[in-house]
Amino acid sequence: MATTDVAPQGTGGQLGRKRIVNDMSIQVATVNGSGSQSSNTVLLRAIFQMGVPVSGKNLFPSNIAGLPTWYTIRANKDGYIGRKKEIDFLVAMNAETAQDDVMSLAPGASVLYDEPLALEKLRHDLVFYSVPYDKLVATVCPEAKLRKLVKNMVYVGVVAQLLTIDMGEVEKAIRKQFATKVKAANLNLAAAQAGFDYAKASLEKRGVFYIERMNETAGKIIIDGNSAAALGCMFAGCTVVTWYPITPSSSLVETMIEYMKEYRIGPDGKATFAIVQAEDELAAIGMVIGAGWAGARSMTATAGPGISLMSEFAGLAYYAEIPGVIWDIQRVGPSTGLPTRTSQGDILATAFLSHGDTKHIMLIPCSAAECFSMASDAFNLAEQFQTLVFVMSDLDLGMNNWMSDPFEYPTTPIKRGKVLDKADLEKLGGFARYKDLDGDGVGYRTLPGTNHPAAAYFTRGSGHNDKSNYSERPDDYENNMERLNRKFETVRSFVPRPEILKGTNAKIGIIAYGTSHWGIIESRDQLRAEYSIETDYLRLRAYPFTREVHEFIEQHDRVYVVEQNRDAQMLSLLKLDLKPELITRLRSISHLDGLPLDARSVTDELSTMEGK
Amino acid sequence: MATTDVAPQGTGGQLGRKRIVNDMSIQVATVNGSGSQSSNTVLLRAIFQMGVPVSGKNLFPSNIAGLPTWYTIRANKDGYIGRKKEIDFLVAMNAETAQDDVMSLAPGASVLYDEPLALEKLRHDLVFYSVPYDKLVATVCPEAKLRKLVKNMVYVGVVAQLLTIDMGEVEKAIRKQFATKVKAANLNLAAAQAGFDYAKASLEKRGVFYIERMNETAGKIIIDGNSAAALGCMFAGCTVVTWYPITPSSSLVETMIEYMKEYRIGPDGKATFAIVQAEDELAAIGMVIGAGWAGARSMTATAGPGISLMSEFAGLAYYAEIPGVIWDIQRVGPSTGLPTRTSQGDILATAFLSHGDTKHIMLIPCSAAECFSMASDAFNLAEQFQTLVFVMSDLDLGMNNWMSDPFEYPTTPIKRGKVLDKADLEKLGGFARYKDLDGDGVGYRTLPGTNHPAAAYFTRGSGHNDKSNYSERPDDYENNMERLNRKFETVRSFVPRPEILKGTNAKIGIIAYGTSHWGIIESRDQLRAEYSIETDYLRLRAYPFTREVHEFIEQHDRVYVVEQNRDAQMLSLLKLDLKPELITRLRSISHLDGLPLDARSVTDELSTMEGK
Amino acid sequence: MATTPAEPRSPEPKTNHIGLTVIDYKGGKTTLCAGCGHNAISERIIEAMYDMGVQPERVAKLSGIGCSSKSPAYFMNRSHSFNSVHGRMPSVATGAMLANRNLIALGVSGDGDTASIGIGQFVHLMRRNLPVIYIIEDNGVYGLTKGQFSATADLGSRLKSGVINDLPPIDTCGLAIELGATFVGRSFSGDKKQLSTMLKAAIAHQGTVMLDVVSPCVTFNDHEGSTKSYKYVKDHEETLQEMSFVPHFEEIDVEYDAGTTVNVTMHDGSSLRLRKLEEDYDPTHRIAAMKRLSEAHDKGEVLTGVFYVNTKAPSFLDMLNMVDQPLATLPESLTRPGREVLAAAMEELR
Amino acid sequence: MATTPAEPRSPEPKTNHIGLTVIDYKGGKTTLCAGCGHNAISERIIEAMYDMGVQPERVAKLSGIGCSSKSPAYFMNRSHSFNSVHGRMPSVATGAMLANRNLIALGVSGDGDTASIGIGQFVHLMRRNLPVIYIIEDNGVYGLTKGQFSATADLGSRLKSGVINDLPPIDTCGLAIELGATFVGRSFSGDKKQLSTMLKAAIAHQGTVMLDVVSPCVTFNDHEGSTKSYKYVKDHEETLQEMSFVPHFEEIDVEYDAGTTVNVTMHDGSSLRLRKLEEDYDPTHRIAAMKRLSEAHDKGEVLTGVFYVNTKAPSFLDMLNMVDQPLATLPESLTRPGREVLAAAMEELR
Ligand SMILES: Cc1ncc(C[n+]2csc(CCOP(=O)(O)OP(=O)(O)O)c2C)c(N)n1
Ligand SMILES: Cc1ncc(C[n+]2csc(CCOP(=O)(O)OP(=O)(O)O)c2C)c(N)n1
Ligand code: SF4
Ligand code: SF4
Ligand SMILES: [Mg+2]
Ligand SMILES: [Mg+2]
Repeated sequence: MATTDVAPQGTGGQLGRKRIVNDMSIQVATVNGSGSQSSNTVLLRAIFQMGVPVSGKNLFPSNIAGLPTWYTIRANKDGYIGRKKEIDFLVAMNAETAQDDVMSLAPGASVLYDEPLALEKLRHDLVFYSVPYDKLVATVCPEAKLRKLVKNMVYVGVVAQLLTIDMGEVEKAIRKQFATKVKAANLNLAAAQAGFDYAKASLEKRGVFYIERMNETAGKIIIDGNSAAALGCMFAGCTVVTWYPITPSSSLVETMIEYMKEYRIGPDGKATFAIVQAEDELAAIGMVIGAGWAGARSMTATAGPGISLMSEFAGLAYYAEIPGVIWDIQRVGPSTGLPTRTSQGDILATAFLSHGDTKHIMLIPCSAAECFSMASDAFNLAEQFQTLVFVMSDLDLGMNNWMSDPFEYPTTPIKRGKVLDKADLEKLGGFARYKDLDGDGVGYRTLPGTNHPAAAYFTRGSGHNDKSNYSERPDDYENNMERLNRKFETVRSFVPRPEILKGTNAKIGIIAYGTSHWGIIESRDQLRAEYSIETDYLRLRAYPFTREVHEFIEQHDRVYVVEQNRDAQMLSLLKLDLKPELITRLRSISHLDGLPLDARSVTDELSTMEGK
Repeated sequence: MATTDVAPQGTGGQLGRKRIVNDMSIQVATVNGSGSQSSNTVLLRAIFQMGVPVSGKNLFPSNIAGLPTWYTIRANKDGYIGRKKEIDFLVAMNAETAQDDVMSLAPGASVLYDEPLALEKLRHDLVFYSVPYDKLVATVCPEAKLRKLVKNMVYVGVVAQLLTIDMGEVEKAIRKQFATKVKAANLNLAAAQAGFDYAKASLEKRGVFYIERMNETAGKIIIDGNSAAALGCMFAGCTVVTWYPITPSSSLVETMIEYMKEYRIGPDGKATFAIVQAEDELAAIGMVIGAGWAGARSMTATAGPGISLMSEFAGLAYYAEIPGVIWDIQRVGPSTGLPTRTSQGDILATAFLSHGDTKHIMLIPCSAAECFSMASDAFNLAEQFQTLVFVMSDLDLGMNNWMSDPFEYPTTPIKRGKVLDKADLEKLGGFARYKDLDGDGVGYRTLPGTNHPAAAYFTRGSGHNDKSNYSERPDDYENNMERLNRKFETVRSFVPRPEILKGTNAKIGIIAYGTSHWGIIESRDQLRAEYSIETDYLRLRAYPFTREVHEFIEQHDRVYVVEQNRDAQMLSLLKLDLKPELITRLRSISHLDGLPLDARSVTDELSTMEGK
Repeated sequence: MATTPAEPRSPEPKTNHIGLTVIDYKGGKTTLCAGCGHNAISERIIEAMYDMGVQPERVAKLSGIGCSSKSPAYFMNRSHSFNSVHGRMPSVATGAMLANRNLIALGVSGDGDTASIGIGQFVHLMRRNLPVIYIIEDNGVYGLTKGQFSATADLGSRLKSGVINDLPPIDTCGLAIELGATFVGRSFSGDKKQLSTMLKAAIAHQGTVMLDVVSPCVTFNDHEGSTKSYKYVKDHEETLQEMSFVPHFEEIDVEYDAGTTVNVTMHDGSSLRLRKLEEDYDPTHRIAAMKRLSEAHDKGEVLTGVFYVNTKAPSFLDMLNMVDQPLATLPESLTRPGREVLAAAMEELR
Repeated sequence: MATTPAEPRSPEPKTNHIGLTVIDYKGGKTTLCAGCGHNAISERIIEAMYDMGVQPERVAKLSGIGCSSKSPAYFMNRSHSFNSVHGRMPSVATGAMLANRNLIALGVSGDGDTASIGIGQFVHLMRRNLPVIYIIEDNGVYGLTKGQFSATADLGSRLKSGVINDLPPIDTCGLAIELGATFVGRSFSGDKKQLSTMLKAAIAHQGTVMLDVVSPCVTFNDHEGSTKSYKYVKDHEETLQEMSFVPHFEEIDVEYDAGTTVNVTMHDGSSLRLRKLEEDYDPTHRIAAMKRLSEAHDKGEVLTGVFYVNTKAPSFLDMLNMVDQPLATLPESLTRPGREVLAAAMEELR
């Protein structure tokens, strides 16, 4: 893409009067519980429907109502949908934060505010638009108690007019939003129209930002990662779901309940699944393990505190070799931390979760599409390798709105792994649960209820031999542990391979994972454009690491590992895995403030570290 | 010491008729619950009283009665009291295992067995002695139902005679063992005497093993690490102990209860402590944290499964900065694993215990004396740095009998750390809980109940600023996390320094920790004597690592990190801490069978890796 | 589980109504102490399962950690078994039943495993009325860790060491009833007839069965001063009913006097006959049951019998309205919706 | 906690008997929803602490996680507070009281924090009768995670989404009494007089006080179909007693009729007066209390009042026989035995 398109971003406003088209971030500052969510979604969709790539990120407080919330819509013609550091267009609806919000803007930005706030006095290097919301609402909404709700829709109309968003698209978005609720739809539409008309009549466009039709979103969908994961798990043939509510994972299961009720009812009108709200995370994983042992495809979803509580059971699953899938929608820790902020801080704790020598498989989606596809990978790997698989998503991916290509129907059939049924046992006569017959470290199991006298075996978290009989023999213990190690080595060649994006003969590599991806792809272009730094990029998709990861590092002089935690957790895992000679090539860039990673921060830090 | 003294060991028996003095391991094979413990102790003490260095290790099953148990006494003039791989003298009391026990002996070993077992037919390269226990017992013990108990004391007499152990010392040991129970003492003495007399009269000494008086144990004590830790905690001024029973940690608290009841009753006849058996480990650490927050010196003791259950609370203590001491008496994991076998398998899980970016201090004792002294270190560090301190002992250290110099009375006064009282607050007017006034990352705290209107602050595991007010601000979060990092850096220069033993201009270094120490010191002499490999040795005593650790590695071409787990857990922590260039020097030797580390295994593996 | 031969055995051994001999219900050799109450309970389980003609392969044995929790290794080797982690058997059992509703879940726990570390999961299991037979092998101490008091130890009970318990015991039966379990009773490892009868009824029941079986620890809690010793229980036992059980597959039936005997018809058609030893004690009356249990406490009785039974309440599985076939073995055709479903979902999101 | 000025304030403000004004008991600005029951409870706590003349510095506020557990930030800024982790406040409170027995521990929890994840620690806290005032701000849902059912939700209660709760509720009062708590009652965030009176009595009590306070969640559980809504409680409330409280420091005393009123003399000499609204309900009778609670269930009443009070039972601190001075601040001379003690110990081991 032309570098000139990219360059302006960092310094948005300074350009003065140059038109900036389909490249902006719009921030709506409001209070949570004020029902601004629907107007934000309408605005997002309207832009999306105009063919312009978008993303919507909600920055909300850890309480239920009355505190400041910021919703940021990014529209970008080049498809950069990660977080943008600078705000170009502020919709100031929250008196409490209006001042700070305005003061933190870069020169040249636009501000739309509620007349009484009188913000225009604050600065002279911004473009201000004021709107008498209450007056406008009063006209369109006779019922006083409804006004608070529709008030927010007014700014959608104003913004549409100022940014030249087609009102037809706004109407379409409103009708979709309120679906069957026609009365509500009409009321909101009227509110938006009132805003639009007011802006047309009384506001003089002075800002530089414009939305114009393009064709980059045709056929695409808008979805949050948790909903994508829910769909993915449904199509992965998940049968047992247990959970204990925790932000930001709750919506994964709550959405799944909706989908399963709709699409997973058997012929006899009965459920082909069980979803149980457990009393806590210890019970949630206990049920997952009990169900996995008995042959269900079982899962739970949680966040950091839940991961910690699952530690003891995770060790049991590793050692007794029981399948299960655990979604960790990461939020900021330690402890309760910042429950409504995003992070990649559970990587290290999860890799080695539980006492003793334990290791766990992790899959790391970066997009809604991967939340969907990795759900199938996770269940297949869990059953093939008879162990837990952790899917490490995060709040940014799980709870924010992402544009995505429609998901592809799973290409491979469900893989149940090495399970012996009655017929097999009749052939074999018997079996040894933990015997490594195939040299891959994976034994054969039977399911409880298998109607054959030789089907039963005894599962335990204490020492056992390959017949799963109790054993304290040093050699039995050691052999078993070494086999578990072999199994984990086998896993390397079955987990999703990394995605690699090449620059033009770059000496520098970047390794990142999960949602950092969106900041990285944008930053790579910035680095090229602004510092002519060429980079190759490897996006990790799983732990243990595959061959490609080692090769990538071998091929580069310096490799920057970018992640969203303090302690360079993934870089630590790399250190443990790499040939010592290669470790010297690693550099850490870590992002720690709980906000989604933005390209600018990476560009600044990397270029500095490169001495530019 | 003269190398000739050392050489024979590996090949014990082969020496044929050469006398072997004060250098042997005696193994008593019996069943648990058969009360052989007292006779084993008597035998141990008798040798100890003859001035010969000894250790006693109990290899017991994870059940209560009826399964095979092996007690091994090692006597060694050079002070090697780690486990010796070969058994020189077997006392076969358990019919069930007698065959295997005999077959696994090296040629030249001696076997003492109960006549009916008729073991002498099994092999021709061993020295056999048979004893008609039941006959002998019947004569000395008219009461039939007591015979089972005293039967074991008979072999003590036989062994004494065969190994030329002074019966006077046996008597002294018996009197000490039965203390006030004079009748029992006399009965047991008679049994021992009967064994002694029988051996004298009817057994011809053919073995090569002798115990002779020397003067290496004068003033020394015999104690298990858990009892030493209990004493240490009492003298460390511990006031609150919570626990949930788990092998091998239970005896630490149970012994502590005894000591505290005896020595920690205040003038008014009331306890200066509280010891509470909690309902589980989550409650145990919760109480420790509540008590630490309110100003007590609080602790708990547990093992791997407990550590896993404490994960969530550990993150709270790290982030809210609350002192507490946790003893992890490590046993073999993962999961329930082998509860009665020893391991160093919780290192990695503990270092990063809990989700999010967390790190914890670990102290690692190698001896009873260090269990005692590190107790004070642990409480001082916990309060100085307002965080948890984990003391990583293990089953071998905690539950076995160790010879030790008497403990030294604590030299430094109790350090309570940065606590502001009423008077301070009157001067200061107020304070900010998490403000880094001193640049060491450590803030000042107040205790609940401090009678000053400015004393109170709000403790939380959620985001907070330096006044401990709730905050979701990115900068507050980031600053706080960076300060916590600074604090952890400060800790480096306050934890116990490593012990370093130099060879003569050695190029090779060995790093080990905890009970591996005893195998290492012996192995270094073997390496010198048998392979003329000179080694320097650094014994880690704490995490985070101190300057000396990095220097030691810088000073050596190759550094062997020896540990008792599968995944080279301490080596992993070193990798994360070291300059990348240095990592290439590290080699791993890990010992994984649940038995205490023996010198021979290290010598064999290291010499092979050195290409000898 | 090689110890049980599958081939036919010596000429016509005694068999039950599904043609299995008692050997088909045996387990491995016990490693518990000789005389441990837990061993007796294992025997009763074998007996009851044999008499009821339960297909061993349908049974899932579940346990936590403790001497008691080890015992599933000592009976029914032809049944799958899961010795999980300490205090968490209820959640594992729940998961197993979700995966395969046709299993007969037999949970074995200890008083420490249940009343101390496990009380949280216990409470929620009872609340759900999940079909499971939950047996507490109750000795008032942590046997496997050498005899510390558990949360069922009675006030004033004394350890060998002389330590006295000064906390009130948790009455697991009282709790179970209060929380919603539908078959609750207490028995004694030494009472063969009562215990086997209760176990048979338990097998016939659908819903949560909670049996607190006092099971003395001969090594750590069978001495003078213990309230869980063989002697103490014998001296203080109060039995609510004299019980007999008539399985559904037995034609012959004995008369009973409706005035003195409560007849409970179980889900499978078997009947449990409870001849009242206490006037007007009605085991279908929740509140009365709890009242009687509290009184037993105040009187220091070891009250045994079937305290409460409710054959009407819906079980957790009923509430979930799952397909009849076990979820574990549903074919892909039922667990993975078709392409049209994905297409529809995608369309909604455009 | 800068929000509360320490300097003297405007001329003679109203003060309590230790000379503090109500402002000395105030907290930070609430971030809970307007109308949330929890805010009303915070007000009552401030009131009761002020009226009882409790020194704020003696109070330790403890909580778990939830909207309810946040509320300690909104009252009594002059008291230390610990907002710990989800469901584990009981153990933290226990530790704090072990460290400093002179503290007045005020635990604030929610129904999810207590009855779901926290039920295990709850059970054991009640059993120990630790001196602590344990308040459940009970709205039947997980407010902070947006309104899923908790374990106190009633059978048949309906969420806005239409989901019906099909599991029986856990009656935390019934449990508390069964387990050994010595002051147990239920109130309603909307009932100012009853709640403050109970709180004052709670402050005067030594031992575990368990108060289940129904506290509607206006955002997620205050609609038609909820059994924890303001309307539902008002319609279904049954009050056991009309209560009044006479603190020990108040000379004047009002007459009462011993026939219709139970007078409970609290540890500190205050008296709690319970005028019976139900004939012969005796709040000192454990079994009767539990019986009445079970009946309330069956009848679908929201029963409020003081269900059980026992001023005789020893508290956990009594059992531990600790020195009177807080362990937290004992001097080294008392916590580190002398050299002669070490010498003696070493001698024993030679
Ligand atoms: C998490 C955890 N904590 C502690 C232990 C140690 N432990 C093993 S068994 C047991 C108690 C067993 O008591 P109970 O359930 O009554 O069984 P019993 O041995 O008396 O039959 C304990 C505390 C453990 N295995 N896991
Ligand atoms: C270990 C853990 N699991 C889950 C959560 C998420 N969570 C926060 S509050 C809450 C429930 C709160 O419900 P309740 O105690 O009733 O308080 P309320 O908000 O209703 O007042 C949950 C599940 C958490 N913080 N920690
Ligand atoms: S210790 Fe007690 S409970 Fe354990 S096996 Fe022995 S007798 Fe049974
Ligand atoms: S969500 Fe409910 S419980 Fe939470 S603050 Fe709002 S009203 Fe109160
Ligand atoms: Mg027990
Ligand atoms: Mg609630």
